Amino acid sequence: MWQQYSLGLLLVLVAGVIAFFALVLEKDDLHRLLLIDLVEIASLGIIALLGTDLAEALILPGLVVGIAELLALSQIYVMKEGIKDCVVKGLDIEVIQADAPLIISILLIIYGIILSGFTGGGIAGLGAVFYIMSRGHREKFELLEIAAGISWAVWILAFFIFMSFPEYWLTALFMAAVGILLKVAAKMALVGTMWGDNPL
Amino acid sequence: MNIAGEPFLVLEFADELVYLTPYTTTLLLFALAFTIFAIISRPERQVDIVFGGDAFYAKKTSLSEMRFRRFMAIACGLASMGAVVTGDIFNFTLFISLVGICNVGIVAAVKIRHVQEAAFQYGIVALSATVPLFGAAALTAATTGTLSMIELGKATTAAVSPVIKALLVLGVMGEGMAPFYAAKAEMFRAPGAPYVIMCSLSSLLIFLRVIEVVLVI
Amino acid sequence: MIEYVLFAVFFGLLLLGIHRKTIARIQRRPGPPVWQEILHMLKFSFKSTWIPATASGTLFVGIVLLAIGIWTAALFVVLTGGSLLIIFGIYMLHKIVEHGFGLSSGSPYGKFGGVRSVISAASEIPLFVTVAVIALFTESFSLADITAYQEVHGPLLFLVPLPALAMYIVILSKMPSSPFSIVESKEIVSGYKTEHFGVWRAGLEVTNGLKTYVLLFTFLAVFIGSLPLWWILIGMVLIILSLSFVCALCPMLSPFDTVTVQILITAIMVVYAGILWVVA
Amino acid sequence: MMLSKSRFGLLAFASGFLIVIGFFLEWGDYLPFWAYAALLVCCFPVFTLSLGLWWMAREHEEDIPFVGY
Repeated sequence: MWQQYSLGLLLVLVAGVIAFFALVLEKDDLHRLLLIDLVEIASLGIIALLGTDLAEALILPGLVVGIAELLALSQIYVMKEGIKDCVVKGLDIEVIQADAPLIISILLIIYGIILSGFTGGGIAGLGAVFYIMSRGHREKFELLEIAAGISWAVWILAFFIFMSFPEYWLTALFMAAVGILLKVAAKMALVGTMWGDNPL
Repeated sequence: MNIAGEPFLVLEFADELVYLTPYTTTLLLFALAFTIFAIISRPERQVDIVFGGDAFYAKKTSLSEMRFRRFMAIACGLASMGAVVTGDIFNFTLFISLVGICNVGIVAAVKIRHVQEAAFQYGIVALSATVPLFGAAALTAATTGTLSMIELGKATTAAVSPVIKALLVLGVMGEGMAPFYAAKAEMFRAPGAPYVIMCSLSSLLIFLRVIEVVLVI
Repeated sequence: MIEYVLFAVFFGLLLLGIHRKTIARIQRRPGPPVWQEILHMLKFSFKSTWIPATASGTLFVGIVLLAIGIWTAALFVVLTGGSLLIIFGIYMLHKIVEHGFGLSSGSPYGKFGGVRSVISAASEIPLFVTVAVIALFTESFSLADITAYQEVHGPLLFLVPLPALAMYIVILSKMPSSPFSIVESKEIVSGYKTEHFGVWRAGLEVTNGLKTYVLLFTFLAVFIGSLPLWWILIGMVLIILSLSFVCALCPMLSPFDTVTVQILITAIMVVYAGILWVVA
Repeated sequence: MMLSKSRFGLLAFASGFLIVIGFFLEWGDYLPFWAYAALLVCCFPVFTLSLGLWWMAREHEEDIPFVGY
């Protein structure tokens, strides 16, 4: 077990060193922004190597923080290069003009619901994002935000039930699972589609 | 060894742990004071002199920019308060990377080219610093089996190796620890006082805190 | 205790006055009387006062309150033999105070002072190494334990002279007209305090008095041990006199050189601490 | 922007009063030392500033910062 861990650690560190090396060599800001993602993955890898429940609990916030930083940086990049006026439309690829995105999205969302919880939310959200990206929809952000907010509240409430009334754990479990599923799905759908709607 | 005084309040909220020693309380109050300043203060208007003449002009911060930056400054204050009082290594690293994002956010809305350039470069460093930062937390958990600073401070748990401590310090340095940021000095030249000060304040606070953490664990 | 705070303010200002007088005498000027800084404080407090139109009002005022507050707190920590780490923290936070003073007014000179205070942040690291080395010897960060240790083993000044030197330089960098005082040098008018006039400046003077007193007191407590009050006051005057000689005889360094010298000192201190740690 | 002089006078009086009360309470062992210290840290700065402002706050237009000789 211990040896496996050390081997994995070695691999992750090598990956990290390669990513850092690339970062040092690269001079273009956009490419550095893309390379940063590789670096980020190495840090998640180190956490994942723990291989316990704790690791899962730690990866999620780590991932969220990483994504947030990446989004903030890309926003700054856009501002700094002055390319804010580009309107984001759907992807211009022939295949996804047909029904394929719909089917794939539905499959992903169903799979996400079956998985439930944070991972399920991520997958379902990915399905939604894929659909929105390929169709270039203008969806109602306020509604999505409200849904995300309410499901987050449900999730928190479930935690309080866990702590205060442990005998209702099953209800709380369902509340938490559904809440986090909806929240992550809604949030994932928001990511990348809120682009440039209202300038700062 | 008595590091920063005896903790006089330990708040255990499931596995979240908050503890207050005289040292962390001092830092917390300071962060709190500046967060309140950021909430209630209007931004300063930076005066610039027109070169070669007697004229001068005051840069104004527009309302929407002010709202955004105030929000970011408050978030930064909250994140540094969290980093200062938490008793859990992983939460500590999370709060510190939050501080890193918020620092970028505080100056992100300023439409001055060199400030944005500095913020971007700083952000790249901050993002790559998450590797040693989270790495240190994960390695601590892997080698000792706990993340609680109080547990780690006891003699019963396995000692945290100096390499891990060095990784932790390296990570915090990258996220903007006090004396090691060339890019940040450039960021401070952005107008809007109570907000840019949060950048500098948060980096000093996390510096002071990481010293304590490294000594305790 | 309030009487002690007031005493510290006035004695600290007196020390600064002695500092000015000594510098003047070394440079063959008559110089102001030694109580000039106290008069300064009183004079500023009855000057007409307002807040500049471009300033960020709350911060402009709040930072003065905060500055006096943290150094009052530091005085309490020193007197009750609290943790050296808290003193160190407050000393670091003084950097934010300088920064806040400079940035809150909107004045370009204040801004330069604030930015310079940020780039010279390296000056604080020797202090931390000092604290770390002392903790290696005494196995505690509390001032009470450190003085108790010195009762048994003799003054730390003779045991670890290099950290004492480092802390001396740290105090030096906070003295007016020292080689390192780039934050308030005259080419940027008065640096971070340019726009704090009248009562605000009087508050700043109170802070300066308290700060000088606390820093010198800490130096004596950490490196000499517990002394009766009279000896402490005499010791402070002696340290101030030696600081004045350095300030009078050294030119002010440029910001770049200041940072370089401070980083050099830091590097030497880190190496020294490393050697001590390996040996111990 | 700023408060009036009489308000500052009131503030100075209030904080000074608290300091004096705290002094006597601590002297008579009614107040623990740390509470007195906290009181002093809060009130001493307010007292110092408001005393000066009560004396000399200016009650009309603000001015712009110093921009050069």
